[in-house]
Amino acid sequence: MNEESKTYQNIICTFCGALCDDIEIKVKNNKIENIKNACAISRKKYEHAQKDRTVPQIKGKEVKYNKAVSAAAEILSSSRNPLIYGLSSTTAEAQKAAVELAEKCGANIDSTSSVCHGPGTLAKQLVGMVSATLGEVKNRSDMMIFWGANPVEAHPNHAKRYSILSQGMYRKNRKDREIIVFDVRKTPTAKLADHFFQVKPNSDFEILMALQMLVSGRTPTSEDGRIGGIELVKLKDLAEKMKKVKYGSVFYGMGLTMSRGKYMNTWAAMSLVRNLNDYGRFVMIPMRGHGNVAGSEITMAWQTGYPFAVNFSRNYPRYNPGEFSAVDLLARREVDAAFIIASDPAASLPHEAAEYLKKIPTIVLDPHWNLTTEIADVVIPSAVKGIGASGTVYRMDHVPLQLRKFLDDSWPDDASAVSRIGELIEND
Amino acid sequence: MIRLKNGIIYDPKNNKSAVKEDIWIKNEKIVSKPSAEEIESAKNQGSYQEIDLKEKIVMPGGVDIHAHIAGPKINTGRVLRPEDHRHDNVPKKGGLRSGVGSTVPTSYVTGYRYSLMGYTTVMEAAGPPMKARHIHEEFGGLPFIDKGFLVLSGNNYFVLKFIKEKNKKALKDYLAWLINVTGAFGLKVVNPGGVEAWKEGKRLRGIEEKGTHFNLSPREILLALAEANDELGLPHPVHIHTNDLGSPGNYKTTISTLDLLKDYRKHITHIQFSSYGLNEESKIKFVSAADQIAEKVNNDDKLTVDIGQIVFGEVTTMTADGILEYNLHKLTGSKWVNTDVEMETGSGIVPMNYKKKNLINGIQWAIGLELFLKIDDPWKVFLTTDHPNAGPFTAYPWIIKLLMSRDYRLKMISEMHNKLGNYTDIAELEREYSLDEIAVITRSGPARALGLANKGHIGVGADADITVYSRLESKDKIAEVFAHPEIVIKSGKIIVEDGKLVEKLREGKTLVARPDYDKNISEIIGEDFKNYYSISIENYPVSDSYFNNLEVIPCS
Amino acid sequence: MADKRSFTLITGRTIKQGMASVSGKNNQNYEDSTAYVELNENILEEYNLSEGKKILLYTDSGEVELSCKKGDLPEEIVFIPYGPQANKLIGTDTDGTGMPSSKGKKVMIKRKEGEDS
Amino acid sequence: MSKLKLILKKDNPSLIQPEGKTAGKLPVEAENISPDITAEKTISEIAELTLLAGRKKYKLKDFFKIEGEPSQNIFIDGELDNFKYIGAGMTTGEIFINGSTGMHTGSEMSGGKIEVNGDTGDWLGAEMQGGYIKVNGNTGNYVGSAFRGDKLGMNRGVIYIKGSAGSFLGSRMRRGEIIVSGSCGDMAGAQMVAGSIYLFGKAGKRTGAAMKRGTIISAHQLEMLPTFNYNISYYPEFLKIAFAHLKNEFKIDIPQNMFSGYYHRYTGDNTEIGKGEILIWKEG
Repeated sequence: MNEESKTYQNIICTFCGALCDDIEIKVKNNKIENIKNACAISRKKYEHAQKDRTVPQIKGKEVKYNKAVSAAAEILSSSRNPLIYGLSSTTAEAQKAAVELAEKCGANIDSTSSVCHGPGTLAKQLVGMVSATLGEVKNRSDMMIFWGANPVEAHPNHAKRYSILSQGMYRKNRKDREIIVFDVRKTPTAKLADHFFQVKPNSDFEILMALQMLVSGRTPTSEDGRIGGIELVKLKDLAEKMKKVKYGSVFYGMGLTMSRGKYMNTWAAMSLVRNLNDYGRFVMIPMRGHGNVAGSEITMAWQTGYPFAVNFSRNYPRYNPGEFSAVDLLARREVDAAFIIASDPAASLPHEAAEYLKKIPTIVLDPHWNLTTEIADVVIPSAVKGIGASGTVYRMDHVPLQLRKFLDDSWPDDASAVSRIGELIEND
Repeated sequence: MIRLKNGIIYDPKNNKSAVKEDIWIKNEKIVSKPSAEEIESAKNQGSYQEIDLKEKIVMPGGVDIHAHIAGPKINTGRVLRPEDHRHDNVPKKGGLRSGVGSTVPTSYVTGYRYSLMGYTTVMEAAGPPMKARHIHEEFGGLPFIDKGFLVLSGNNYFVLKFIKEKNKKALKDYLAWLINVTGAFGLKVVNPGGVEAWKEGKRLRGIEEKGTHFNLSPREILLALAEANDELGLPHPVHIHTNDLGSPGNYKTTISTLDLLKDYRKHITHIQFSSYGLNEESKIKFVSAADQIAEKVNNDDKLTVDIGQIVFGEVTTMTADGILEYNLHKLTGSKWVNTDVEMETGSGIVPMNYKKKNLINGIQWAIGLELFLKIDDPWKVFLTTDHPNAGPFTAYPWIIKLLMSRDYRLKMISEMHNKLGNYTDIAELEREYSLDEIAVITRSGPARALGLANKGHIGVGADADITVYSRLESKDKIAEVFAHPEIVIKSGKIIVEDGKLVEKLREGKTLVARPDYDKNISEIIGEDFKNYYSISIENYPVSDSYFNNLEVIPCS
Repeated sequence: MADKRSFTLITGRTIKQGMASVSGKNNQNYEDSTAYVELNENILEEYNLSEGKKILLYTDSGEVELSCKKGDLPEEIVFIPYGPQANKLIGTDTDGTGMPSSKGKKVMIKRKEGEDS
Repeated sequence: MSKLKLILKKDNPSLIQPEGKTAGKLPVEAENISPDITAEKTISEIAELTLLAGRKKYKLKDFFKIEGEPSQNIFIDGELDNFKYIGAGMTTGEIFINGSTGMHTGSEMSGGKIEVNGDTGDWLGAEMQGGYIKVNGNTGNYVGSAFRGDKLGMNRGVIYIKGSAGSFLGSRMRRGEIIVSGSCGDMAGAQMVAGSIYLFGKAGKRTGAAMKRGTIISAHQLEMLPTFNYNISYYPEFLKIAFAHLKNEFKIDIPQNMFSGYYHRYTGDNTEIGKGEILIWKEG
């Protein structure tokens, strides 16, 4: 068999929340031959896509696919308090099936959002958020602030496609924009900035609150003329500048959500950005990490009313991060089975939380081996999203895109695996 | 095959008022009485069902011409308001999925509650084209009802560009392309020009001011869109949320808009919010201009309106009119979401609480009712709450009661601000809606305005969407009767029986229009699309894989 | 007592960690790109460490041994790429928010016995 | 006085035992353990009350040995750290727990008294409307807070914690008093609208963040946010009345030195209306 090669244009890379949709892929004999426009991470992702693939497995032994799926159904139906976790690297269709499954087995369902930008969502529930799609920022934004975000390493094409270096309608290039970075260390992104403000660790909240006061023309209290490690006069200058720009933007990252203060840091940033709309326009966008983590919140919300950390033990959805979120459920050892969908908690959750997965029956649905498949009782393989499987994904700014498959895969996709498990579980 | 017998039929479109007649249903349609052989054979196959309606009220299924039920805005509203859901939980039951309710219910619960209220068709009022895929995703989980969405086009870059260039052909082709690729049903225009101005940090007042990048006035945008809409022969006229919506004195803008568009078909939505007078002398500066607006409506045969009736209690305001939500946020101090959508539109969300004792809220409430009562022809005015803006759709039965009972209106007024009478003549209005008129404003009228020939009536050939209400024993029972129909049939299937949902999910249809256009348009917009959108044009259209059950409503 | 001095632990993304994480988690690359700690040059000197030498890091939640790298960091910050090693130092307390303290946690470092510079 | 006694069984259905060994404990939702409910029922009806462990329904008797008689006065013995909603929504009566409890203890209660002779989980007395909660051990986060998205937290009532408390103590509280003898976490009184918080131990960072009104009294120096102003040092006379009230009516231990000395008064949060006050005790 030797087919002609075929080139696919405008393929969507699912690695990060920027969902670049301009990847060009040349395929021959069901193999990727050439990749264009991809960033360094994306390139590795495509190169690795068909390698290192999982096979159906129960307790370390390879089994038939259907057997692994039935084993998963058995574990979940006999569980009295299961956890379904992950979701951010799969399609909206699979997320939808996962919510239905969670409802069916009275489970807790949480996405990696709870340890990512979930705190931003909690903040939004307190204050709301002034936001925009990425193209709006590209076209209009004359001041871009990256706060605790390092897209050069986490979203490598973000600068070129949407922000610092992009070519927009009213802002044509780098010179038309002032770039500001707030971070605790001089990241590669900070090196691209016009101004870098080095934040004393765990002081983002104080700085943001002080900026709120400065914007309203009042002076915050400071004994040494500094706030959070930054000279007050510099913050004052910045506040004045922020009031003068036409369309400012803040891209915020884990520097806000993971540090001390958690969602209140984001709350303070959202409050500041809100207030800046009394002068010019100002928006903010979370730098979502996983390809469809935004979709996990969207899909959960239209089905359950809530974005993550949802519990179905009473047959209807209830919401409470801290109570029904993965880290807390695992750390408190409250769940008796886990179904991990397209995620690797053994690598990404606090060690002690991930360790508990070893004590309870754990199912992993993933196309690739990872650290969690190592400890899983049941492994279910699946087709690779955006390559061997289609589906819907949502960008960090909630723009939905449809993945188109361009390779044949040996396994069904996530959505069909999750639905199949659901079908096997008797409604009780 | 179903035979509904002994029902008392209210079917205004077919001039049936309280007529006792059989209704025959076959598959998804209403049919004329089948032949004896056909009936016999259905009986033999066990597919014959006869329901004795015992002189209960029969109407076509309800049609909501304007509500926010699916897509990015309502969903962000859901995320924004966990407090809205916490006390309104809907457990899973049989084949019915669980969810939560209140002002921003989940998709399943939205489907359940419309169905339980006897509504079978709902139009999502405003979708940003770029996020249309999200709307269709939710439509897939919005059970029972038929639905479609109106695509936002009043602040769209290409719309403004082609109007500026006076390129009517490109404008028409672009709009038709937009409707096709987003799977939309019609065109929605929200604060034309004003949303783009908001993004540019400017404010426009009235319909004459120019000021945005394209230097166009709302007048030019409105006129071009109304004309294009008519020329495309879209089933539904251009659906307009006026400029200056919500501001005191805006009735003048509304009247200028109506004068401007006198030769075109148009639907002005939630017109209550566009019927405000300004009285500089008064402390609250705010008076009813319902008289002026009603007069306009009464004299314009190409116009329909829906009201957007205020309901007291919690609401979640949401609109593509970004600056309006900013203003509401400044007014209330409530949490505020704004999302600017590149090249296309803006949007905002602010939770609010309309209070019975608040004088301004009271006047807003009265303006809505004044309009209902002062617009003579019920075929021109439709029941909406602009859900969830002025109130949740679940309040419709109580609004029906207000329309049908002056006593109930007076009772409400007695519980409101004591100065209300200085600002509105609502207490003096004696008109009470009849059941026929209610049938018009809740189903037949909106169906006709939407261009849905098979909906809003129970004549032969209509979709078998039927609602059966208990007999109206007294006026006190109006709300209860309309809130809890006994039987609801959707596409020929019983979905509500004894006032309860059958415990099996069914998916309704997605209604779309598919106007023709010159395929060259995607090349004409190609260069700007590539430069200024953040996604490629190839990834823009919503593919057919999102439509499980599609009905194309023909253009004329 | 230099050993009692505390630092602020920042865990985060690096491009190498990103590239390795999509190239197979059981790959040596993934381990290499997640099992080190970056420190300010002066701190390396103060602790008599050179790049590649192992040090012990510990928090109230756990400890881990990692090799050192010089980083463009303030003296008070130590940086470890996201991954299973960093997560040994991150506790499970989320202050009731669902989010652990993955950035900004207090961490101590200790030169490994017998490790020469 | 009659008493209903519930003694937790060592072996109960909440244990997670995948291979015979206990790995964890399922959360048990026990809002039915409330004086409003138990007072109206017979002992055999009480035994049949539903408790939810994970998603499975069990009966109260599956977990507890039941002694005494139906009463508004409930005594519970055992480590109930995985039991949620004990006394939630209660309007009257008394619960004494000799042991620890889980989340939502006494949340939304409007009357009566809960005493926990041990620790509690998060959301203790969240959105409570009245009544008295005393915790002899430590408690979690969000004491007396508003639930997610809600505007207002506790609105009347008193919460007294003899040990320490977590973060977000009294966040968005509207009215009432919270007293913590031990330390507390970050964001105490965050976004509070009114009410009083007494911190006799050390507090974490950002006390009073975004508070609108209300009073926070601290026995120790606080790291003040830049959005607060220092006004004055004085002895606020109203404190003596407040302390006396807490001491006499609720038997709350007030550190003796706080009756004298003086207080630094700060106002804020200046990003809000700035009408909140923080009083920090200083040695006289």
